[in-house]
Amino acid sequence: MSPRRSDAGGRIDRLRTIRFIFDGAPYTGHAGDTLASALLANGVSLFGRSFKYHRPRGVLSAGVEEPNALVTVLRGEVREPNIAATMIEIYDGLTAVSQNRFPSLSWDVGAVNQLGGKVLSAGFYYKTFMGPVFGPLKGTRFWMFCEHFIRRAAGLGRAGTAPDTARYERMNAFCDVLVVGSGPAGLIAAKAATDQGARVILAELEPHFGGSANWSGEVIDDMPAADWAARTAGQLEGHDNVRLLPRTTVWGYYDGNTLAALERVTDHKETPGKGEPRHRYWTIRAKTVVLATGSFERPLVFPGNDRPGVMLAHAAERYANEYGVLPGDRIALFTNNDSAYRAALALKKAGAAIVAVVDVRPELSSEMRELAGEAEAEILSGHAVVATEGGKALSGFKVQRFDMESGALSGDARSIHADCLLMSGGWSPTIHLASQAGARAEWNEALQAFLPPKPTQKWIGAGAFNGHFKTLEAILDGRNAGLSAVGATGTPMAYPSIESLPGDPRPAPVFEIKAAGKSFVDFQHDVTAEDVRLAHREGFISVEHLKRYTTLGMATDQGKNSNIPGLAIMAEALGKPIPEVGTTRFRPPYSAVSIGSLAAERFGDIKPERLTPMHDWHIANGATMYAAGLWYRPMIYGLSGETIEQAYVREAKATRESAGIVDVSTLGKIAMQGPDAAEFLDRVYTNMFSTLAVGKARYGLMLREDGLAFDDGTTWRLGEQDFLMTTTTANAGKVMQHLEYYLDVIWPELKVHVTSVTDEWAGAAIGGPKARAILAACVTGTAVDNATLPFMGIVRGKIAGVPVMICRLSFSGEMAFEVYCGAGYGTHVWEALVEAGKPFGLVTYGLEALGTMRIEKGHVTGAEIDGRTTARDLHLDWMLSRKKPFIGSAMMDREGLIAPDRLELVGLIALDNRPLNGGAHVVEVLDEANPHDSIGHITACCYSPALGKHIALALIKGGKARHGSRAFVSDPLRNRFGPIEIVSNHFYDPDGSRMHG
Amino acid sequence: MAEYSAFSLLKNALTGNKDWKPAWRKPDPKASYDVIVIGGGGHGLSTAYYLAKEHGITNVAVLEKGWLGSGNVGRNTTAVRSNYLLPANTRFYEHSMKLWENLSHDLNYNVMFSQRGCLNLAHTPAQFDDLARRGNAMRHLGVDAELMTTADIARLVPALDVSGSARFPVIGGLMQRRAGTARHDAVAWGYARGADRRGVDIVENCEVTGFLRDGDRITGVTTTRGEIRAKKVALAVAGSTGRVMQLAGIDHMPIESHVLQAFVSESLKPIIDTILTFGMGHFYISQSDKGGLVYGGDLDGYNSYAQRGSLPIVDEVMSEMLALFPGLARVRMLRSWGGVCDMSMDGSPIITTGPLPGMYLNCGWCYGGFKATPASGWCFAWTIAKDEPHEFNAPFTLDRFYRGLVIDDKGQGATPRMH
Amino acid sequence: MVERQSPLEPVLHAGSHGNFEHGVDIILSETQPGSIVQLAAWPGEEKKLISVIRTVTGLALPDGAGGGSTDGARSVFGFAPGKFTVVDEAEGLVSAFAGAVTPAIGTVTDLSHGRTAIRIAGPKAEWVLAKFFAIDFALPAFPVGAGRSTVHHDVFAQIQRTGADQFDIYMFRSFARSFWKALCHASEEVGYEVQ
Amino acid sequence: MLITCPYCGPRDVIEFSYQGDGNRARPQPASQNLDAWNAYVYDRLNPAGDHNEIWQHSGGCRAHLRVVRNTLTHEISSTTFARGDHKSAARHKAEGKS
Repeated sequence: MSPRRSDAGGRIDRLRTIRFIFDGAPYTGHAGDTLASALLANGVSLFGRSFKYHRPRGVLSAGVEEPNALVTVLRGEVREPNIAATMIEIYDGLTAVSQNRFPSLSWDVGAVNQLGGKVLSAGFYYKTFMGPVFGPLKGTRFWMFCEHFIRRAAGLGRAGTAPDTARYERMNAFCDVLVVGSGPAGLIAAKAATDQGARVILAELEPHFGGSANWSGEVIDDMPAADWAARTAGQLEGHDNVRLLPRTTVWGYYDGNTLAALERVTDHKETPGKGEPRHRYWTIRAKTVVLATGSFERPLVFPGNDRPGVMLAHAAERYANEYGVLPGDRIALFTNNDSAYRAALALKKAGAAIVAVVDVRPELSSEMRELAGEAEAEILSGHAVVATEGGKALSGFKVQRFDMESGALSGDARSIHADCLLMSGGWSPTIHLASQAGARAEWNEALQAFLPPKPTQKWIGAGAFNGHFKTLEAILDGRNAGLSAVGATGTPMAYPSIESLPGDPRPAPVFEIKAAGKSFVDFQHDVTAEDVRLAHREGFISVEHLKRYTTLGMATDQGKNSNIPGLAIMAEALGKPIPEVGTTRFRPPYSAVSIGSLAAERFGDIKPERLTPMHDWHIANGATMYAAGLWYRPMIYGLSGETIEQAYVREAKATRESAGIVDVSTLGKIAMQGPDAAEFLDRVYTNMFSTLAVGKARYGLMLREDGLAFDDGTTWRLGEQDFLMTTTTANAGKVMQHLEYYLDVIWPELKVHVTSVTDEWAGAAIGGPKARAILAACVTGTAVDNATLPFMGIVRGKIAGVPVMICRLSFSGEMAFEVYCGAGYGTHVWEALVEAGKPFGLVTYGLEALGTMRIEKGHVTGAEIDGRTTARDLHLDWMLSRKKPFIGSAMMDREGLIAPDRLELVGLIALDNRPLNGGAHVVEVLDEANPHDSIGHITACCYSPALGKHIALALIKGGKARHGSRAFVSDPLRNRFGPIEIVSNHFYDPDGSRMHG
Repeated sequence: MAEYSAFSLLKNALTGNKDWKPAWRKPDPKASYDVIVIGGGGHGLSTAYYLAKEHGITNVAVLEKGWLGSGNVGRNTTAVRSNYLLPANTRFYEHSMKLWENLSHDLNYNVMFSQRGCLNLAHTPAQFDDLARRGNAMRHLGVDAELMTTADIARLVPALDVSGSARFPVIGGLMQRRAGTARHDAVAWGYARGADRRGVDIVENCEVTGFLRDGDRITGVTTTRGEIRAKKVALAVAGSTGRVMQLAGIDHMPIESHVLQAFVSESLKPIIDTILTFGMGHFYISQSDKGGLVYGGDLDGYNSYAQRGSLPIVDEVMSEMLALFPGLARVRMLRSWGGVCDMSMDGSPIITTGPLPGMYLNCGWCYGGFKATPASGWCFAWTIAKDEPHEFNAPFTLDRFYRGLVIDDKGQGATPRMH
Repeated sequence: MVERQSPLEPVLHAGSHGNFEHGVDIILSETQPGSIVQLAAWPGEEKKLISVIRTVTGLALPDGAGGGSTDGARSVFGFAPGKFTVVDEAEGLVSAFAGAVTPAIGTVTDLSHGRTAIRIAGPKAEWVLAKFFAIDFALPAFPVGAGRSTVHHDVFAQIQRTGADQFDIYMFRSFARSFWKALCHASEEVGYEVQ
Repeated sequence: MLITCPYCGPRDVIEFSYQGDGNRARPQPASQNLDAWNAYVYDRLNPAGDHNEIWQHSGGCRAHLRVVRNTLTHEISSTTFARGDHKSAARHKAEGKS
């Protein structure tokens, strides 16, 4: 048994020894220990180093609010920095290291910062490092030079770069009542609601239910409070309408009573079970929330209050009662309220010597005097601690007479020898979630604390959260909350019998002892009382300015320890009451949340993959795939040793010479059905569709309401009231929403249904001089000759026994056809076409060849319809019907949209026969050193096998007017400059004779 | 007031820091001023500063309804860059960049502007071409920009997943070296101190409740601290523009107010030395000098004046973060907050005279406001002083929407939440 | 007749997976119905459409939004105002409706290829589905036969409860493989069997 | 945030997409009044308080909804179909009440 471990008591399992490693040294603890309790039991007092001064720090608390004892947990290569030792349950093989120190925790060179003391006061960064106005270090250079070192000195733990192998999961939950916190109030609330048959979730951030009952040492219904809590939790487990969530922090209270919680499922396990997530991220939509989140004990602010060995009183009580650990042998207490006396007695019972109770209050109640007497502690009422002694561990402290009213110290300082000093500055209800929910806290003078605001969402408070610190009050609160949460009014219940020590919850309004030396308000960030007063002197008096100027409350404990003391010191400096200084509004998260848990199922799988019916065929046949949004499409079908350019040139060439086939299943397809479908199309397209004959298709252009180009595609009339609209792959979703909006909101009188059928159809575009012959060879049930299947005609037939729909339209500029069939038959039909094409030299081609041929034809895509171009800019004004209004028609002629200097679509030919680059700009006057006066840019480019030249499409000021003129490509980013000729965007077969055949 | 310097720090340290004076006075408002600037945020304060410094107009009051810098200047992710696509934006933000580069000296206040670069990642060839188009546009206006290969990027940001196996592999990026980050609060405080030293009255806790009119003309404001008259009344209240314009009887504007969330992780030793943006979603990240990872993503996507975030965006942002940095799954998000953005109809700001006589309007900053702070104030001061825009803000008129002269860097049209 | 190809083919591995040593709590399968048809009524014509559905399929639609029913071979549920999904093991349901649903009543859209049907059954079905969808799967909130339209990030889904602990999910074919993988991944924790 | 779709019931905001100010009136298709068109496309009511908005339940039934939502508290006071009341919606509301 280790020196500091009592041989009985607590909920640890002394029969189970657990081995772990801290800073390389092996230690043992017991099942049920936290890293903090186990290290304390081993006599460790030094846990970490502070942020700014690198001061040695011990453990301050026993819970989630711990600001000092932060460590990095190692799981192989994976690092988890900045975890409070008080929240880590030890397991065999646990490996943790301390942080922010070099070379070691006990010898840290960063500690020299302490010498800088007063210079490194709040806001000092803002006042210096501006550097010289002239010379090599002018501008930002000097600061950046200094910053380099400042950054390396700052920061806490080190994050790893090894990918985390753990899994994270999301869980959506719905319930009638969510109870947050499982102290006596929460337990009873959950029980009351559960007994009423409501769906209940009980969340507790610690591993065990019961909260303060686990360490209060009280007796409830004639059994130790801890047993009572265990029994009550056990009773809940029996019901199937309640879900118990231990190790679960409810960290966010969002709109609509939606709460976010983090369940640490396997952090306490040596190895997680198969498929078990490390963290589970609960999104809980609760009809009502019961907030039973308890309260935090506040530190007192006095010189040396950060020395290892100085601890919160209740924390020591917890270590003794819950873990059987004594934080010291000779313990003293320093308090402004009664709660510390119970701690004194508990520690005495656990075997420590209580050397003194220093109380700022001149008068003490007889009960407190009795308790102190029972603890055999000297009472120093009307006294205060003015200094602590020792190096990296407390050896003693000094006290002086203290006048509570004036704050004045008097008499000689007396030294007291102790290895542990406990402080209690009163209690602050944990109102974070209520504040997140949207309302402002209210100051309670008697309790010297902010109490929960009026509910702005559906929550009910209970217990210490309400400032009701007595267990009996908490239990009554909890029951009422649980019942009213489900709208029930239960029969009056018999008061539980509770044996607890006396104590007045009202603290004396003392937060700071002013004496020589650094008195810490925010321990982790090393914000001292002097820093707060400096902020006041410099006018940073609003609580937000205080926070931002001194970084008070911005450490990992988010001000759980420092908020109220900081406010109090500012209030005193201003001579105002605390509420007039204000409180900062709490925002999510209540405590830090692993980013992995928030990414949840998307960690390692950020977006689903969208696959065409022929996907596997493409892979099996050597396609290199290209991610187009969520889709995967073949980029090229490369032969061994081919470069991308060689591959697409081969594919495009072969297509123009014989035939090629490409998967176009990704095109957006929308079934548009109903008596008003044609009328609707006339309104959404710039050109006329009501005149389209059944069995024919037409190319259409859509504008946005503001008159700019939106999307294009062909729409097929399959029946009088039945159209199939195709959109670009990228805009399929946008167009669908666009159509739905107009049908639902603008023209509800139109009888049209739109349905996404993108995935219903597999599509293959087959084009080239031999395309018709290939179809003729495999299509049955219809002819495909010019008479039966003219340009933009549609026929139905079969390929390899599968019904297909064939439309003769061309993107490549060749005689081409789009063949559609049920997606489930996609590969079957594709293979049949490829087979039929073999004798004709058919090639499969990908996006690169598709792009090449469309550039040669001068067709536009998303690179040109980029949300800033008009139909005119793209020379599509021939599609703007003057016979009817359509979306965008009223606004497309506004001055800015017809200005002469707009960017217009043109073609470019590289006169130096070198490759062009997408995104290169075009200039009239070449200036490689200082490029300027761009007249436009390249939107797409390729080597054109048809022309044997490097060509591009571009958007150029003046556009058409420049056809035939010369300019220069200017691409300083890639140092590519050279002469070009500006030509029409229709490079290839401008009169379309090839596709019309 | 005393200059700030290493020397003054030492001197005060010796006297126990007892002699530091307030960074700015806390005057009561006078009955009238030459210019009232409504809004004690970055833009309002810089406007006052440049009115005094560049135009000698010092009889100026800045009215702030709450505490100084309580708006977006204290709620952003501190990125400063001028890597825009369209010339009007690039020219304006480059002017801002130049002011940033000397701001700490100019203000005698270290705003910690750290030019650690801003890198936009590309994940497809098409995106790479778009970045090239933008980078070249910048270069043709004399702004620094360079393309980076995946190898360069891997060297610059070792923690980044550049493996080809990523769902959206990094294939390159566009870097602006002169971009960087600054200490956001310090910018507000530095401008406040600078303006105050030149005689500007900075009046906190003074909410404007209405406008004084003489016919159409704005002649002053009513506030929670009384009536204040002024020859010129300038609005710099981005985030609250809708509310304040309503007080002037104008309830329709080409603006929607949206919440943008930002996040900070716990302090870490340096791991990301630049500003980085994701190409397949909306995500940006940098690391503060204190070691916190500072990052954000998309707007919540609906009108709001509440500085409250919504959960789906939190999840979205974190998953994008881990798509780039799978090693950071165990790092923890420490704080989140929401800022209210003026989202304009083309994603670009408005800095103009009017719309009412005697009124001057500065709004529509979307989420580009912080980096714009110096140039916004500089151009607005010019516009107020000379009653005409400077060439840098001439394109940012209120009537450009009607005239079809939008400046739409993202090409999204009149859908504010998409900009 | 030509075999329809399933998008799940390469990833559908029959057998037990994940943490199944203590038995499987999830059974996953692809139902591969012959017909999936979408019927949509014009405003005011819903009742007529519902009676057409009854005559063609023999299935009576309970009143109320998202109401539905199933007889094992055929299933129907409402997924939007005036819109219904009808599923049949056999092919040819479209032609059956084509005549019955007159233009005056509404429209018929064949989605037999465009949607993939995944069945998740077992005591942990609600638990696993709750990992993906932000809707309440508890029986009182989601009765047998009822249908829901919802989404998991980019993946739209129509879900019908076809048993106390059985759900049929209809989703876009192109997303099915990706979602199936995610579904298996999420089921590992409780152990699952693929049939 | 939860939005109660008249058809699907209360759903998380993640299922919805915002379509903006619901007070805008689109001019008649043939209208030549450019100012009216400009106002429709570019001008927004942007109140601090109750706001009449259009949302689409894009991750559900895909119906467009008219939502009155407070922009200061995000509280929603009413939700109806944008295309006017619908039988099945009426039924859902009835169920909601009972």
